[in-house]
Amino acid sequence: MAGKIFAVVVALITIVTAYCVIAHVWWMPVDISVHGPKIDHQIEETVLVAGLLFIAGQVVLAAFVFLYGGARNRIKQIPGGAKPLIVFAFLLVGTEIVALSFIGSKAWGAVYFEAPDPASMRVDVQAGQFAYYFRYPGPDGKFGSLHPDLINEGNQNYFGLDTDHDADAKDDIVTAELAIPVNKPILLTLHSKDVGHSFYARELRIQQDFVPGLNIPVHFTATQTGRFEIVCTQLCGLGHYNMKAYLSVLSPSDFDDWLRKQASMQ
Amino acid sequence: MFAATAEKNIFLGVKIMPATAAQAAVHHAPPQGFIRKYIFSVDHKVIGIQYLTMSLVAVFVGMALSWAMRIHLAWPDAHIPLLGWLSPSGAPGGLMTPEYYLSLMTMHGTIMAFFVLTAAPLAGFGNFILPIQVGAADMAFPRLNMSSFWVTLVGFILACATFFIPDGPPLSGWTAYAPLSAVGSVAGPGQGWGQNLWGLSIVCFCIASLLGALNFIVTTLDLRTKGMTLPRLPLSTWGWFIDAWVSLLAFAVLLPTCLLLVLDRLAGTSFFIPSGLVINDQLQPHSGGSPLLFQHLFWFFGHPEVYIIILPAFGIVSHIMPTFIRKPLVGGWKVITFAEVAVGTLSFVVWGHHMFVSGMSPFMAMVFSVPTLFITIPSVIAVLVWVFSLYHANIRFDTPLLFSLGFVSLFISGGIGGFFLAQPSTDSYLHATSFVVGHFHFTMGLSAIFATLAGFYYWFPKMFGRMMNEKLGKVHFWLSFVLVYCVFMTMHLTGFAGAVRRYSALVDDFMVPLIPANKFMTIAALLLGATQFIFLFNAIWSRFKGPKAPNNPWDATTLEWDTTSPPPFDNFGGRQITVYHGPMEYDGEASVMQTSPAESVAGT
Amino acid sequence: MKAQLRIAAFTLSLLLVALAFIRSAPTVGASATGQIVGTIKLDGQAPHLKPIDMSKDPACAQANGGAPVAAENVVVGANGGLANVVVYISQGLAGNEGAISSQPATIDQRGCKYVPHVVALNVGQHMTVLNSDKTAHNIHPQPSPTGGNGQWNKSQTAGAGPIDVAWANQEVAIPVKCNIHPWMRAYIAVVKGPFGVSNDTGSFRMDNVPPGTYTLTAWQETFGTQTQVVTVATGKPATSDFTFKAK
Amino acid sequence: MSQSAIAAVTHHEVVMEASPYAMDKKKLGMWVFIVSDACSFAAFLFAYGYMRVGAPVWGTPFGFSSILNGVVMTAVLLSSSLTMLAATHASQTGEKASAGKWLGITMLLGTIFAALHLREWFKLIAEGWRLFYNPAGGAAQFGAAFFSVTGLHLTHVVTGVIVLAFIARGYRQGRYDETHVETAGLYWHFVDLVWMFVFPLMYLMNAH
Repeated sequence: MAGKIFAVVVALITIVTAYCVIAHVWWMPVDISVHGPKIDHQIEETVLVAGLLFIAGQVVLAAFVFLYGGARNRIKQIPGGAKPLIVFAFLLVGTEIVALSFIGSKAWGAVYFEAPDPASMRVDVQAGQFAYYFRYPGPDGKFGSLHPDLINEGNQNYFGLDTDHDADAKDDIVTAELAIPVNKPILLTLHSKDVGHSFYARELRIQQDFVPGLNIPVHFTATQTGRFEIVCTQLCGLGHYNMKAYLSVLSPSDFDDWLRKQASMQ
Repeated sequence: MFAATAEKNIFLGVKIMPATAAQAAVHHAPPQGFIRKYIFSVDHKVIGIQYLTMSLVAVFVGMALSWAMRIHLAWPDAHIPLLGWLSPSGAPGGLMTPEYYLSLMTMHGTIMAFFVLTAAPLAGFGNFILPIQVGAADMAFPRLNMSSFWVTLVGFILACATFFIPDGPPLSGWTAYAPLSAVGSVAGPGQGWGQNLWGLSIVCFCIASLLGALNFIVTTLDLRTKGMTLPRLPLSTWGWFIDAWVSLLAFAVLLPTCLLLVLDRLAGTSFFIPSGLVINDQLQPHSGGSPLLFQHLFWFFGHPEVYIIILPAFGIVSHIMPTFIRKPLVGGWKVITFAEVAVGTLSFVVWGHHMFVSGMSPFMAMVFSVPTLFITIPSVIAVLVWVFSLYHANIRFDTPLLFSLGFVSLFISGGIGGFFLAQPSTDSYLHATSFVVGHFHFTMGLSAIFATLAGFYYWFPKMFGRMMNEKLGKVHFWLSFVLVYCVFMTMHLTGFAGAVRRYSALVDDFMVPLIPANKFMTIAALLLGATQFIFLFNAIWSRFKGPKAPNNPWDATTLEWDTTSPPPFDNFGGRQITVYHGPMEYDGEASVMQTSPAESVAGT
Repeated sequence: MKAQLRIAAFTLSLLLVALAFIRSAPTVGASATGQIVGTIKLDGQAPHLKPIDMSKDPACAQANGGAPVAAENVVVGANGGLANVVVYISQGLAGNEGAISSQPATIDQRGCKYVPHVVALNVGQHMTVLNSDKTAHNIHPQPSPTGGNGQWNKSQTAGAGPIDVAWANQEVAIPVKCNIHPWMRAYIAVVKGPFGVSNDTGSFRMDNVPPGTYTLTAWQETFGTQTQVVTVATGKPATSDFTFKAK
Repeated sequence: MSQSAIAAVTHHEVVMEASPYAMDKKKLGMWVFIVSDACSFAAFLFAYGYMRVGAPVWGTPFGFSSILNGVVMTAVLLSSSLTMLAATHASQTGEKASAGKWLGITMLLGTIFAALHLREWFKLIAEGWRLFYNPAGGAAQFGAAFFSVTGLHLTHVVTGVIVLAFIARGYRQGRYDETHVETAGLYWHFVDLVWMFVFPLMYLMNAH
């Protein structure tokens, strides 16, 4: 009896889970980056592969438990003993693994191995407890150098710019929101001023940690305008859950207006 | 040659020199007095029970913490008076602050991972059962064994002490990533003395685990009785033996890591703290360290750690199943053991898959991804062995087996998540989402807990000489099994929507729609926790009121069932044990004790 | 919008100053006491301050109607009056500080700003921290490590109860920050004896000053401190005006 | 083997026959410990290497005197390994007296090593070296790396000397037998071996 119940319970769990995944009850948001489809595709591939293993595993388990309860069966091992199992594991799982790694490496490479477009628009990102700040080079196209000792959030000097002496820094535009023109390659440089943080933009399919002491480049191209969230996914302290910024992907003209407005407020 | 002479000496000692024999008898006599017997006892059985008791306390503490966290996630404005009483600053008026949520989270992870999942299956059951299963009278180094427990307990007390210091426990998570964990109180509440105590607690735990592992290895190799060749070792002992090796190597790395962290915090070194950090507008004095170094060192321990947690579960389940399905596992001891060895070995070369998005070289990410995926092969082999051993079995659905089956189901479900997290490309979306939380709760958390519970129901009669209540046991299983899936499968699914973990409240626009799902998980988690009190009641009640247990209630074949329940001080009452068979001599109702000269009945 | 805010801030700081007076009433010594009044001016062009972009936290942005918010590092009112300057007696009080007010000073977090931006209080006087915002803040005062006032860091979620603190040592001034909203900055001036904080017109007032000759110190977060000697007699209020030079 | 029988009798396992698989458990235990301890040292050295590679400029402060001192220390420690070997051998051939003598010499050499090492330390500290400060310029963590790695090794040496003292005493009084001496020897050789890594990595590589 217990066996039958177990089988039914396991079967139900399997069906419900499978339904939730197939019906996308909870699923990835719209994808707005050029490399995104590769990652989505990879996730779907994996859902398929892993899903089949999951269902097969649970179903066989349930079936055997269902069939072989009680003392009435003649004891015997499966034909061929463990060999077929091992062969199966090596062949099937092995091939799946190899396949996944190969396709997966393409998707991964698309994000990390392709050199950024030299024409990319460069934006500096400074993460700190518990906010992101973004820096545009301004008209001269040069970023001012950073002086950690000058960082003072009370005076809104989030990057530690020496605007009094550093010509390059004078026209740098520092904003609390990441606005970018649509369909333009973007090259972000991530640096953290205090502890570890992360840059997670679901719609861009990008997650990259900030590591204090390192400048980490991230490049992407957004394909849709709109306003999206960038959140922190690396535990950074009490305000972790509150650490976020908005990403607005704008039409080129809107972007220019926005940048002009920001420049006027510096 | 050594063995021969030793035997001769003993022979002489016993036969010809009555003085020595008498002396021997005296030495063999159990220690007198409550303290020596139950508190500072060198008896591996008492120590095993002490470990299990500590873990039982720890698991309920950890569970209470998770309750508080879940309630806060679903109802951020909830006032929990008890919390307000426990920490007036952390939860003024019972309303949890974000920092206190993170503190609870940190301690939940620390207590569960170390003092429950590492301590109970290996140190707890291992201590009680392993020496008996190999036919020894005690561990190889009984005093060392006692000290490992007491050092562990000191570690546990230090961990709990963090709740009672002004700033409360640290908030940097059980992974204690530097520099958040290294720069001190400027990084936030709890990062002062809370983090220091945490570090010391882990140092204690490392030392204890290393001593324990050493003891297990020597005991298994050295104290096996006549005829107990390696192939005849029970699979649980194999699990503990392999596990001991893994923890011997892994904790040996965590120990220096924690020491360096403590140096950074207290001595001003800069192993993990880079130059030019500005925290709260204060320029930090440190220079030159690397946060990634900490991550490498931590995960070099951290990944084997999850296998340290799961390997004894493998062993226990592989040991319990044949008893209740009345047939040997497919492939006998070899296949499953091979799988365990492979998993244990591979676990040392995959740590980088925790660091795909950490700024580590993307090439390294792919290098680490491949062995990570390949570790699924031995895992799949193990699962196939468990599942296909059920083919044409005579399954007896006693509680230990139900929990073993639950383990298999959970391990399958959890293992599947591994496919997503082992690939950099998919992990870069799912990393640090609740998908990960669901994944490791299935694989290392609840799989291990289910195996531990299976072992608990299975060995309880041997440990306390009384049977547990079967009905309550079954109720406990069914509720736990279903509720576990309700909680953690939902976590997997919401992970696809990018639900970020370690958030003390769901405030982001895309997180708000997930609040209903979180309410569901919270309710399920509360029920799941409540269910465990059935188990607690069952255990305590049966301990004193349960029906007396026979020596071998489950028709099992291994040595622990060939002695009284509970076993005498020297485990076999001075009998000389000789082993003639492997541990899986089952054929339907028929079975042959390892110690019986009768001929084998097992087909394979 | 901005104007309204200024007015709000202004009236509030007035209110607080008024409160301060009422509170300092019990400090009346046995002898009749005098009063110090004065105006603080900024000489020169107030430095350009970048308006604060609060878009990081929608709750903050909404509270301010989405518009960028003026920073308060230097607040210059009508005819150059410099606001948020703390004036206190740095010498000559000689243990004659008078009683500490039993009324707590208050600092509120509204629109993701500290109101008031500068709060002065006596050593040992209680201070109440409120959160009127629909978002969480963390209050993180950073006294100098040597000053004897301990640093602490507490979150105050929306709807959480007030936090009550007191300071053990004189310190002008303790910066307070909120890490969740890094732009937020307030200063707590912990002083002994009578004190005043200049309002938006730059005028301040210190009551219940025992007659005598004192060194007054005026502190401004950007321009630092200035001192003056002033003699207080009963009856007519002593006057002392300060002028800070714009950098 | 007579001592071991006595030793065995003093343990409550005696009523059961010794396991036919038994090798000396002290020795086995020491080997296992050495494996684990090697991992800990490896972690320290890995951290050192990681910092060294990561640092833009890693100073090479050690001059001739330090290297010379290091060479002497190395010679001392190596010879102490030899004397330890002699002690083990003597104990196995039952020459208790000479075994005790060799143990004494080993301890002496160990102490000399520690003394030389501490002298080096105090010299550096006097020069202003700290865990977080590097007077010679270059990476500030040099002190951290040097003091932590050599400190860990020094702790091992000192512990070793103390252990040897206990072993020697027990051995003279007949409480311990040659297996104890041999086990202690294992540990001593291991500490020696570790120095063979520490010396080139911490001294030679940092010599100018």
